[in-house]
Amino acid sequence: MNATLVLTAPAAVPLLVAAAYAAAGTGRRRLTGSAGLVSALVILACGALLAVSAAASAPGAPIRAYAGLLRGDALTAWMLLVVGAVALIACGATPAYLAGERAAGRATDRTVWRYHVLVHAFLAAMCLAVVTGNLGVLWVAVEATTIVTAFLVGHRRTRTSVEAAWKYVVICSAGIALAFLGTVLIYYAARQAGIAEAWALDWPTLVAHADRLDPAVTRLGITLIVLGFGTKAGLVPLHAWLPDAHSQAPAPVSALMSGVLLSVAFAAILRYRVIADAALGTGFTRTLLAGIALLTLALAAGLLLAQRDYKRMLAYSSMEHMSLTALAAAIGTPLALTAALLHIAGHGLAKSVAFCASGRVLHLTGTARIGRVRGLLARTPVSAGMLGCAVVALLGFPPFSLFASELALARAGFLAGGPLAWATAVALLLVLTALAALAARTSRMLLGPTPVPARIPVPARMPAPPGASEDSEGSEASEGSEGSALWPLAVGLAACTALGIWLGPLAGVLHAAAQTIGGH
Amino acid sequence: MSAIPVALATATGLGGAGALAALVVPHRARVPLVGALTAGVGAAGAAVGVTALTGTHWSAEFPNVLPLGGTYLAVDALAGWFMTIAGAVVTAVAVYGVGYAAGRPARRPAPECRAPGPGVPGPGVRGLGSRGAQAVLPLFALSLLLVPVAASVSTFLALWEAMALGSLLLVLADHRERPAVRRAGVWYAVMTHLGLVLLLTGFALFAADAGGETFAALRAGAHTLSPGVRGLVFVLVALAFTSKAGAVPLHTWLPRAYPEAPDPVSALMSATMVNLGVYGLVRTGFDLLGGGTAWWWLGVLALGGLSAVYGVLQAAMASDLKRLVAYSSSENMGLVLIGVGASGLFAAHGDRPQAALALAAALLHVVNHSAFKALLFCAAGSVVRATGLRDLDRLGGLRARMPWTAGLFALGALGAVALPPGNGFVSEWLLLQSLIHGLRVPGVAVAVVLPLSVALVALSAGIAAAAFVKALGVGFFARPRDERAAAAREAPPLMLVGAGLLAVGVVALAVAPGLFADGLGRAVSAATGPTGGGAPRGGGELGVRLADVSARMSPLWVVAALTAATLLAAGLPRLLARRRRRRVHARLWDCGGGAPTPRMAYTATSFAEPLQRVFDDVLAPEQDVDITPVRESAYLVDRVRFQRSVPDRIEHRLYEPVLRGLDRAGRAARRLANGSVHLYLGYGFAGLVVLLLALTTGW
Amino acid sequence: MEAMSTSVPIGTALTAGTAGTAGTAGTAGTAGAVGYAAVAAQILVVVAGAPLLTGWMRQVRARLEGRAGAGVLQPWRDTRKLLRKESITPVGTGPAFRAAPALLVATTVVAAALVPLLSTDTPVSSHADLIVVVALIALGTFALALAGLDTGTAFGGMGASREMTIAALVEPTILLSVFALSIPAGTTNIPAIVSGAAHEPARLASPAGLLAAAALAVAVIAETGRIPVDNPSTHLELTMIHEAMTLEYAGPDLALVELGAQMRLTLLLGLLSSLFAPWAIATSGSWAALAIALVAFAAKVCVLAAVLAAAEVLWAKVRLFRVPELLAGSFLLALLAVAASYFLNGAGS
Amino acid sequence: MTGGGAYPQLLDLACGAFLLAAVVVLWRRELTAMVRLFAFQGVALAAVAVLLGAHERRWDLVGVGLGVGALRAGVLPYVIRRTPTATVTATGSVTATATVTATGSVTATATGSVTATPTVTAAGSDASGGDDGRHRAREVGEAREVGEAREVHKAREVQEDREARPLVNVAASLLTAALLTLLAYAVARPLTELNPTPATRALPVGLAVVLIGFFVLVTRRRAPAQLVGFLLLDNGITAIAFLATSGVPLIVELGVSFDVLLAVLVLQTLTTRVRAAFGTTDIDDLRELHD
Repeated sequence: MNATLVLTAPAAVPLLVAAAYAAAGTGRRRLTGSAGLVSALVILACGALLAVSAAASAPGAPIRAYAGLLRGDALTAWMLLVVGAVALIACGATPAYLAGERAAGRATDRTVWRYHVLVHAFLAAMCLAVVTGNLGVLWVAVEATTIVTAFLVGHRRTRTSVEAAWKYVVICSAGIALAFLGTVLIYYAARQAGIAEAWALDWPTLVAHADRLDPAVTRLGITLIVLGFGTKAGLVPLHAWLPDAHSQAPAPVSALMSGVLLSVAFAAILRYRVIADAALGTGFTRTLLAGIALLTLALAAGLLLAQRDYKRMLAYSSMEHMSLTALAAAIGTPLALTAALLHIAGHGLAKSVAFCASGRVLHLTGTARIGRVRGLLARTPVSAGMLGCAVVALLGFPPFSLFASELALARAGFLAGGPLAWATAVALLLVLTALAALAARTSRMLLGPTPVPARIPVPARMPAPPGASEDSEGSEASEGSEGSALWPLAVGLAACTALGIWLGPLAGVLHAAAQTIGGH
Repeated sequence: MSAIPVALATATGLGGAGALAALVVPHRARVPLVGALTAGVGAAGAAVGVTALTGTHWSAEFPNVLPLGGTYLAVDALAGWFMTIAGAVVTAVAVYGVGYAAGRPARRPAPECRAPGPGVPGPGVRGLGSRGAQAVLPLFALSLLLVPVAASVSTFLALWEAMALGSLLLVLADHRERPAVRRAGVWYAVMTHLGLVLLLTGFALFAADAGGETFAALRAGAHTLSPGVRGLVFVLVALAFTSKAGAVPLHTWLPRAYPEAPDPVSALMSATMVNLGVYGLVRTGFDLLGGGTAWWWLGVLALGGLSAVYGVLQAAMASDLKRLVAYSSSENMGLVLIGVGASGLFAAHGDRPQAALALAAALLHVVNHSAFKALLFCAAGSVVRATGLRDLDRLGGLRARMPWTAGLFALGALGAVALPPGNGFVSEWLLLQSLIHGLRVPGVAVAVVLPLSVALVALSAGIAAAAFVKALGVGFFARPRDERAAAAREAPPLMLVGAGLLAVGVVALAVAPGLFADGLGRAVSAATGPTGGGAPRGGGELGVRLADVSARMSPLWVVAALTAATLLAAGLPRLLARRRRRRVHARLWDCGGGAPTPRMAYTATSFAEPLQRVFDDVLAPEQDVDITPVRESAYLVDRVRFQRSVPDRIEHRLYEPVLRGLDRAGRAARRLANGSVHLYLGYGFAGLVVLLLALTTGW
Repeated sequence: MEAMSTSVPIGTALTAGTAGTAGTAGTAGTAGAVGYAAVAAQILVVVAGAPLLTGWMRQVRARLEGRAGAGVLQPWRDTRKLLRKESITPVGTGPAFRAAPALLVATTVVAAALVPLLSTDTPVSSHADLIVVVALIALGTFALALAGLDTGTAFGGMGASREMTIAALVEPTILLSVFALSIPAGTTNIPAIVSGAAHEPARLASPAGLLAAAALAVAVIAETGRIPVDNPSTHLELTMIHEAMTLEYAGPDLALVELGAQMRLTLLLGLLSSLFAPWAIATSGSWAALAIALVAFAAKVCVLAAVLAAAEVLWAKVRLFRVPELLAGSFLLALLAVAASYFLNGAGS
Repeated sequence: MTGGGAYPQLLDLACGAFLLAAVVVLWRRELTAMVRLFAFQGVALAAVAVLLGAHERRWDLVGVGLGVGALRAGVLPYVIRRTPTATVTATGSVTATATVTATGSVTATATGSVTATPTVTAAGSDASGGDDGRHRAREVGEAREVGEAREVHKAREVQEDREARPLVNVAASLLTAALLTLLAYAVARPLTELNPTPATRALPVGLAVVLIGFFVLVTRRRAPAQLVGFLLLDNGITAIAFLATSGVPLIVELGVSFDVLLAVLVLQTLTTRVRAAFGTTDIDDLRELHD
């Protein structure tokens, strides 16, 4: 297996696809949406190859390329798999989404062209962030995701989407700048610890020599890094871009952002955590992450309580799940870290399905207000069913993998004892609150009788005469045309379920990945 | 030995096949096929249970199934007891469900009756017969059977939540008919998740201190826990389990979810799912935590007593047939909890035989409750399906139009009122015996609590009688109060067969409870451990020996004697009467004012009025009298509107403040995201400054 | 303290249901022909004596009120007259209405067979559980209430409603009394309680015994629908309870209902006398003892009935919604009885 | 320049200028002045880098410093200073605006006053300056519906390059800046202690600029002003990088600079879009997305 190829392809191929889209232009020779699947499949394939090699070799022997600039260990493999899977869902759902946008008159050839180019560039940036072993490049890649997605968030050019884009870029840039400051400080500490310039930002080197880093400087650096990457991961205090951006971005982009961008940023924190724990002992990051996690969770739960917009609702739910992941990282035992990684995967899959389905709902109803959507299950049983299943998965019910990871998280939390046990208990209560809010709002949208066709009529369906039998079969049949658009969602749900029941060959790579960031 | 895994695998396979079949098979064949497969699941589960009750143990582990936890399974007699119940009920209800969901309802209510309104439910046919609901049904049945098999925290919680999810989805099946379904579903989802949080916290604490999460490890490590942690674990877990069992104060999901669920689902939930709350409590309290101290069980007793009386009072007040039956579940689970609590109390005082007796009473009541409650819900479901009505004030006269259904309901009601020769009486008798004889257990707490428990059991039995006299007398007897009730037709044969199977169980339990004694004994000793240690005749087949209890009761004798006496009493006057005449029909006494109309008949509400007045302080009914005078004079009344409702007071006092608080918090939280970039960036700036300050001040 | 210390596995207690049939001898053992005769005598004395007892009470009342009275036999005459009339079924009533009178009588008969009115040594004494007897009596109430509702009239429903309310409230008192009584005996088996009390009269004079007696007396009054809870001779809709339920009955059915009510009164008074005045009840299988017991039973019940009748003359019926207060009082007495019995009779013995 | 005694003083001077620029940015309200100050700060930053490079005789560092200086003192100010309207034309979405611009703002105001009353109100209130932002947004929303929004926007351009009403007044901001500088000194103590050199002794300056930049970012209402705040923040970080470690590895530095450039371009484009959509670059008007 060619290490360089495997490590380069995940970032390069999406970039090439983006270039191909850009070159093909908007004319007759333009690429179809399904060409986007190439990126996703390549990422998945590379992730799988890496997983095989990571599982085969000892955890200490990752593959490298370009003098360690690119580096593949089990965590890389796991994150690539997640990115690939979510990208597959998002890219799979893209053609139908764009068709809907065109039908609604909100998309032109030019915006579609730009959409494709930017999405694949976005994927490339995320993959780069995942496969690099250099913390500086990691920062550059994460910042690049902000830049690339800015115009995806603001693609509609309406007041709200421009507003969202502005907030997104300003807040994320500020946050990520702090992360850069942190990186610089770590670099400073590393240089002072006698690490050569070329290796002072190399993650494995830093991990190996972390005990020589100056604690005070490292502490400052880690604080800034957690704040900074936490911004992109949707953690407080610089979290506020998230609901705005997620609610305004196109549904597949929201899926990508919520499903993997957050966790890619969080993976960066996970990598730094290893260094910090070795340099400072576990107490510092534990307190920091646990505090941030609980604050984020409380905020998300509070804002879910009175939420009126379903895409924002899903966004806050992302914050909720990222805070759980952060809590797991704070706990930091192997079980907790495994749970965190599984949670990242499960959340990515479920949330991307939820966002893609919500995009369909938006097309169908023309509004993102929860209060104006009624009886979705009666109108479009399959789409709404997918949304419902995804929300159920997000609520943490078995057989979806989020249940397994939340369960393991709670066990690990109580096993850790002391303040962390309390934190876990508080987190569970907050999750309950969030669940209540999510369940109440989703059920309001999904359940109930078919509403009288309001502004946007359901195609090819006459309002049934009162009293006449309105069997669900009928509406299911009318949705047959949706089938092609729905397979990515079904795949996502199936994957989420499968992860929740049996990891299969992924168990090895998951545990190896947790071991990679478990440090001790 | 190999029977259990084979049967378990069969059940799992059938469940999966059922779900799959529901998704792919066309509508016409779907319901019968899924019903058959579900019945198969139940039968296989019952087979496992019965095998386990003969004393066979089995365990297995699949560490790779369920990531990060692994799946550990074990079957013992205690699990077998609950599996047998669940399997039997699932089988019968599956048969019933086929008749229920297949085809069209006997009479579709007029369109205006389908207008959303709490008292006017539509037929549940579309809901339960739909593809999604049919796919969930076998899986739900499977999860009901598998919960007792779980032998590790993760496995247990996964199956527990799967069961909760299954029931939740099935409760929602009728969401297109009634808006109340959605509200009920949300309540249920939240309450069940609250239960999960409690369970998870409790079990995770337990596992953390015991050093392992398999039940074997918990059992082994339970004694290493400090008393405080043990108590905390028990309180958390007990709250969750009693919530699932429908005990106060976490019962609010129950009276909402049961009435709104499709009727077979109500039957399944009330007859099997609530039991698993008891199972969890017994498994954790006795088996895993190994008994515990007296105050745990005093708490359980208190909850049980409170639930019993509160539940039955609400049942007596309810004028919704399904709500009445649902609250009766609260009552019966309260009785079971009294038994369980008493058992734990005795065990904590070291009297194991007495503890075994109380636990046996509780477990016997569990099975009795399952039998009659499933029967009641099936019969009530037939009524709802035939009339589209749940409101007792509109029903009536069904005994003439739905004789079989009425008979089945009467049989179930006889069990529910705990009077001989009903099956409920057998277990309540045993429960009372265990309480009465528990007084020899030393301890002032025992001496105070037991008489009160006896009184509460008695009071709940008395009020239950009133409640079911109401349900039966107002709902099925007399004359129809509504045209829909008047036009009801008997349920289709499959529904009757399904309910009939349950009726057979009820009768068997009523006349020959001894048939179940062996299994009961094993189940009890599986929970409390070898109980004969201190008793003189330990080591016997039952392992439970009781000194000093010489009371006996022979249900069969009572039934025989009653039958003979009734026949005699009915026959002798005829012989004595000199002139044998045919019965003559006559008009009812009408006080000379013309034939009484159905509107003059006593309604359920009026029936409950005296009891409501007696328990005014407990129930706190809300009355609203609205007098509209004639325009010309304030003394001449034009119209009087009188409204009274008996709200769930616990809900009022306990939940509404919480809900209001959350609502306020949500509104307040909105201000945190008011759209201002300055504010958003300010969060970050403040966070940064605070953290930097913290760092400089030496954190 | 325990009168019996035989160890009985719960399995056996349950399997007794399958094995024990009406004819088999229980644990009491020695009951022969005398035992069967005693059961028959108990049933007969309750069935035949009930109208007489009612007649006796009416006569006592009449005399106390300064009337001549209709004579002790008048209820018998009424019953005979009613039995000879044709059966009338009101329109719209169902099987419950028709079956209830027979069931009412049947429950009382079975209870009469079980309760050791005359002898503690009968073939059925092993089945004679106090809780079963209480439940049998409640079953009769249950049946009658259903019958009341089955008529579909306002009166029937009203009676049923009131009757069930009172029955529900009486239940705790009765069972607590049972509890109090069973503590010294260590069992709820009535023959065992009675024979224990007969051998050890001190139990009865104890505070527990007296309190339990008082509590049970109130409960009996409520169960039998006597003043001050209910007035059996009223037909005023504001006040009637039991009569409202049975308003639609006529002819032989009415005869059975009335007989059933009278039998319940007799039975319950008999039960009271057996429990609290267990003297002269036959404890062995001798004919002489049985004869003595019969006479003693008649005497005890007549005295009790006279006291009750006298009390009815002096008291007024209380309002329906004051009845719970009365019952709460009796409940308190029963609770005190249990407490007294536990704490005074040697706690934890 | 290479003298051992002069080096710390020169370095301190450059750093002082660097910090001074940040503080003065807080003081000044005019956008053009802010951009000019930012450019000046870029020069100071470049000077720091060059000084360091010269001191350590690392000519690559001098080169990097010069490059950074070119970017921060030249390219970025140029990008910010470019008239937003030009950018709008470039992206080709609001071409109409560009044509109107040619006629000038006075014309636009006149058109507005003739055509519709809401426009007049909006324009009038604008002229008086400093009324409630939300109120204006609403007015503008109505105006847009009438179809006259773009004219109104042009009329407002007079106000665009000033911070009309500061969120925090000047005195308070300067006081805050002082506190932030103190905080920076406190926070940077371990950094200096780790390797006490003249360069690291200047680290608090960099940190102070970071904090001040963030403060500007938080408190400024105008989009371009926020942009300047962000760039101050970034300058501070770059300064820290130079002072502490003589710059991060080249590839990272390149990536970072490229990213910053792109970020500024993106923000600049978004500024024009904000202006197109809201008729103002007042960020306070961006409050439609909330809970």
